[in-house]
Amino acid sequence: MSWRLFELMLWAAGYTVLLSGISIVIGLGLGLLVCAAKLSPNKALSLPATLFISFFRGVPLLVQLLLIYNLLPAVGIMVPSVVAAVVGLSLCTAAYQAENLRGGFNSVPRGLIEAAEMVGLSPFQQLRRIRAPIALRLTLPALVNEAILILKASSLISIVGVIELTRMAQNLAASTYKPLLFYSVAGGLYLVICWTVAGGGSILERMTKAGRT
Amino acid sequence: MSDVSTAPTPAAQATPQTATPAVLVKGVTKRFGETEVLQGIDLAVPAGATTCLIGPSGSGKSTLLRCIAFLEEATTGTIAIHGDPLGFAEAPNGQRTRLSPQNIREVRSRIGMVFQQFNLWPHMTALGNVCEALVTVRRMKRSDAEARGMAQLRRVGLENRAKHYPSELSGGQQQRVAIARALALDPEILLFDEPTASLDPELTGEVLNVMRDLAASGMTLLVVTHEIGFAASVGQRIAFLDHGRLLLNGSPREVFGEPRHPRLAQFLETYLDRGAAALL
Amino acid sequence: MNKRFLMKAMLSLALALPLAAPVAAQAEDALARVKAAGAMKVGTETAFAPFDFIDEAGAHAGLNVDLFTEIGKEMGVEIDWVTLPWDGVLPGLEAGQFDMVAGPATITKARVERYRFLSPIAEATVALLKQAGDDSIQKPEDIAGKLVGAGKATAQLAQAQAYGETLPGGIETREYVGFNEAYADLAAGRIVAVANSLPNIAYVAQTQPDVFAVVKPAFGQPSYFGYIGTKKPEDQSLLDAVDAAIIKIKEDGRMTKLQEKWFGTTFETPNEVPEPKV
Amino acid sequence: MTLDFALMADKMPEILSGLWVTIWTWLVATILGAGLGFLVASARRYGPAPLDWLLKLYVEVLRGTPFLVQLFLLYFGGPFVGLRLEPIPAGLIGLTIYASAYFSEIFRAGFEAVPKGHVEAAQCVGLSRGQILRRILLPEMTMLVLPQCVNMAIILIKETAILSIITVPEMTGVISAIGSQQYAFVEAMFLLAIFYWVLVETCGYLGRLAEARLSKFRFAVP
Repeated sequence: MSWRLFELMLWAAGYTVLLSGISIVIGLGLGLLVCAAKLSPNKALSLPATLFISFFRGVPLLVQLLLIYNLLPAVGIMVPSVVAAVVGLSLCTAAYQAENLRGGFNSVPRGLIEAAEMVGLSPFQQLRRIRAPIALRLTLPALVNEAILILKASSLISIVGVIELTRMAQNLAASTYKPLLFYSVAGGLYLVICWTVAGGGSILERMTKAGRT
Repeated sequence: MSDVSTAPTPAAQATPQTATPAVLVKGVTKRFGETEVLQGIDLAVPAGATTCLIGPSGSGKSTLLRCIAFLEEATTGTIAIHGDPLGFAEAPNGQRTRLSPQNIREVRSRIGMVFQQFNLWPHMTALGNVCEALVTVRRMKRSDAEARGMAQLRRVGLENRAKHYPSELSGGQQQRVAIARALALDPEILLFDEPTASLDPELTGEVLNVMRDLAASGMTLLVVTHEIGFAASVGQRIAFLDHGRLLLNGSPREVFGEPRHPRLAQFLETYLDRGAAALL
Repeated sequence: MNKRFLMKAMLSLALALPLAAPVAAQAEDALARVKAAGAMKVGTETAFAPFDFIDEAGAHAGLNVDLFTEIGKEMGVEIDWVTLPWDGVLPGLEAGQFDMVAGPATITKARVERYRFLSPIAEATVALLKQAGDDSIQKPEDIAGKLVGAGKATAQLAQAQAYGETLPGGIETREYVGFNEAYADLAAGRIVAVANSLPNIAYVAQTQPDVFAVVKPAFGQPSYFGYIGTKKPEDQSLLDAVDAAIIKIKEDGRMTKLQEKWFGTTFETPNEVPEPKV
Repeated sequence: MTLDFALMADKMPEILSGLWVTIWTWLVATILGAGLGFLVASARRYGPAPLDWLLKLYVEVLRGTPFLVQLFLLYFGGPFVGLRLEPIPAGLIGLTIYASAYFSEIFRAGFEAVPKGHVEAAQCVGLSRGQILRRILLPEMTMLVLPQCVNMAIILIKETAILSIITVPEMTGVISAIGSQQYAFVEAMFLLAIFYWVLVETCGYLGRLAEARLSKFRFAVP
């Protein structure tokens, strides 16, 4: 494989990382909203959140992407390929992250909240100062895991016309008749990316653990 | 303290059981990395009596018990159950050789163990827990095993809980099932590792009562406990461990009576439950 | 920090929705829109050599790229390529994801009913590609009872299936996301032939003569390749302009040069879309 | 816009056959994947250290690359090293291997989660290593890891959609092909979404049912 082609693969890997990264961040924000709605005692909020989570966890990403790409324009919302890809990945990961966050919030020990109540923190202060930081810290490993899952899931976004790492490998495999080489290189690049994220995640976990009692 | 110096009698010699100690611990040390938890323990546990192992946290008493059960391997030294070596055999020149897993299982099956955390298997009923080894190890017919299991549950007063799962039982009941499980195999020696330490105070009584009955029936018990009152009233021998050494070993009167060893006095001050003071 | 981010995310979402909506909502004249933007969005798949493919340097190349460069010059606009698997191209066109489709697509009865075809650019008659040295297939009928591959949702697949029904024992077909995968499977020996249009398989056989060979003659009905647009009224002005550009390119001889370059041969194509036979 | 599902109704037999392929490939890959995963986890726990490293690499490589790439390597790369698999065997093998990596991690955590004391108690009553694995570790672990296993099974339902790319005639492939033939693209996607949603929710429901039935075996915390 020439350096030029390897460069193309690297470029595509970068694009994979970029789009996945954006989706993870948007998904985290959206996931927080969905999680808040799901935890709300108000049925008008929690029911849609439940449906959202169920749908986006229950339908293959491939189908979600095609629905977004082909259906939204029909109702008047123009979504270019890249936007469709990011929206699809974000919605999908938001559903998973909402569940992770819910798990995190639910495992904040009751006693800690009662202690906060007793020293006079308002419900909002309790959320901001006690529950959210602890829940986020508890969710961190799941978040790292989710980031890796999305990085890998992004191999499907070529279906809406985005040329990322897998698609690039597919193209080059076809044009050079060397599928073994290009899919191996793609696999290797995914490994480097995912292992880096996993490594970074465990460093981050260790750092946040230091502040733990 | 004459027992400690008793030379081990070869099992082949048909000496009366009382003469051979039920458990003989010889020169046992245990090291975890840099820390030496046991620093050369020699102890003979007499058969047909209750021996209580007491001492401060970290003194090594649980480790000693686990070495006797061969759940931990002693770094040096040997353990013998009624004269039969467990885990390692020692040649006259002091060389230790590891015994076969088969042999270890065989000798160990003569010991029963009751844990602090009960360790009942959660996917089996109370009766299932008691019968498991009878069926899988002793190859008994299930119906025979269950009859025997029920008898053991009756012995600890739980025949009406036979079909309950551990999660449906109180801590005290779970520990009594665990005792029944150990008894079902008809062990020569029963080891207790702080059997009441995980229980609420109001539940310790039922477990201690079962143990009292067992002691009265003449079984050989070796009990690691913090219940000094129990040790003083039920124990026929008391062994006091401190910093991995066996400091005292004798009858309750010898150990608890005046003049007290200064380390024991200090320990009792810290650990003694108020009610027990009257017993001493 | 999270809260601020959340606010931003929500705000940008809230802003993005109404901004995006009007684009498709108003039926703006397509030619005016493309001219104003200075760029035309063209959807295609890049697994259809020699029309669209990724060359060995990793670049999008082929007759389509060259031809649309000329079309762009004629119209004074840039070409924005949107590449996706073929079974996503026509849905994308209907959804309004691009202004037109390159492809090209075989001009068929069903498609003519649904889409507007522009002036044909090549012959599309379907033939078979086999493994070089496979003596068991000498003529098209030899595929009877065998497994033949083609691209999913392609006219070539439909023709192969229709042809198979006329053979004793019929044929089995396997549908691929793209023709490249079908070629790879043919090389691997999982299928005995690939049904695709003559210009395509001639190119493949010519670039890899050790691996592939064309089975002559073509079995399909004579048909043509053309570019596709929708029948929406607002799109017609743009498609008229592209059509005019194509015809101009044909008449001044540029098309012949491109055909020579990519097919190694030339063929006459009518200016008007002919009545499809398939 | 209007949706016309009548176009789809005519193709019901094909759609049902696609649904069936989806279901059976999923079941086979899940069961084989769980079995292989258990073997990997056991080998890593009881085998020699070099085997553990090797299997760790196996697991991490499979977990660090997309299933699509693995499948492409197996199906399109395989013939170059003399491994020529038909689409369905390739899909099943690929999905099984992929699943085994995740299942092995679930079981590894399961092994760790069984309290050491439960094993010691079994040693004390004389159970052999094999008996401890069979009678104590395996059943206890099963209920500990059941929720994660259900989760993984759900992920695998969705991964079967990817098999369509190597021409396995499963639900996604069949329905999207019909959608293309009939120019009913959006209807096809809707139908797919609904089918998968129902499958996933059914699987989740059955999983929760099983968990509820096992709940009395849960750990009694002393």
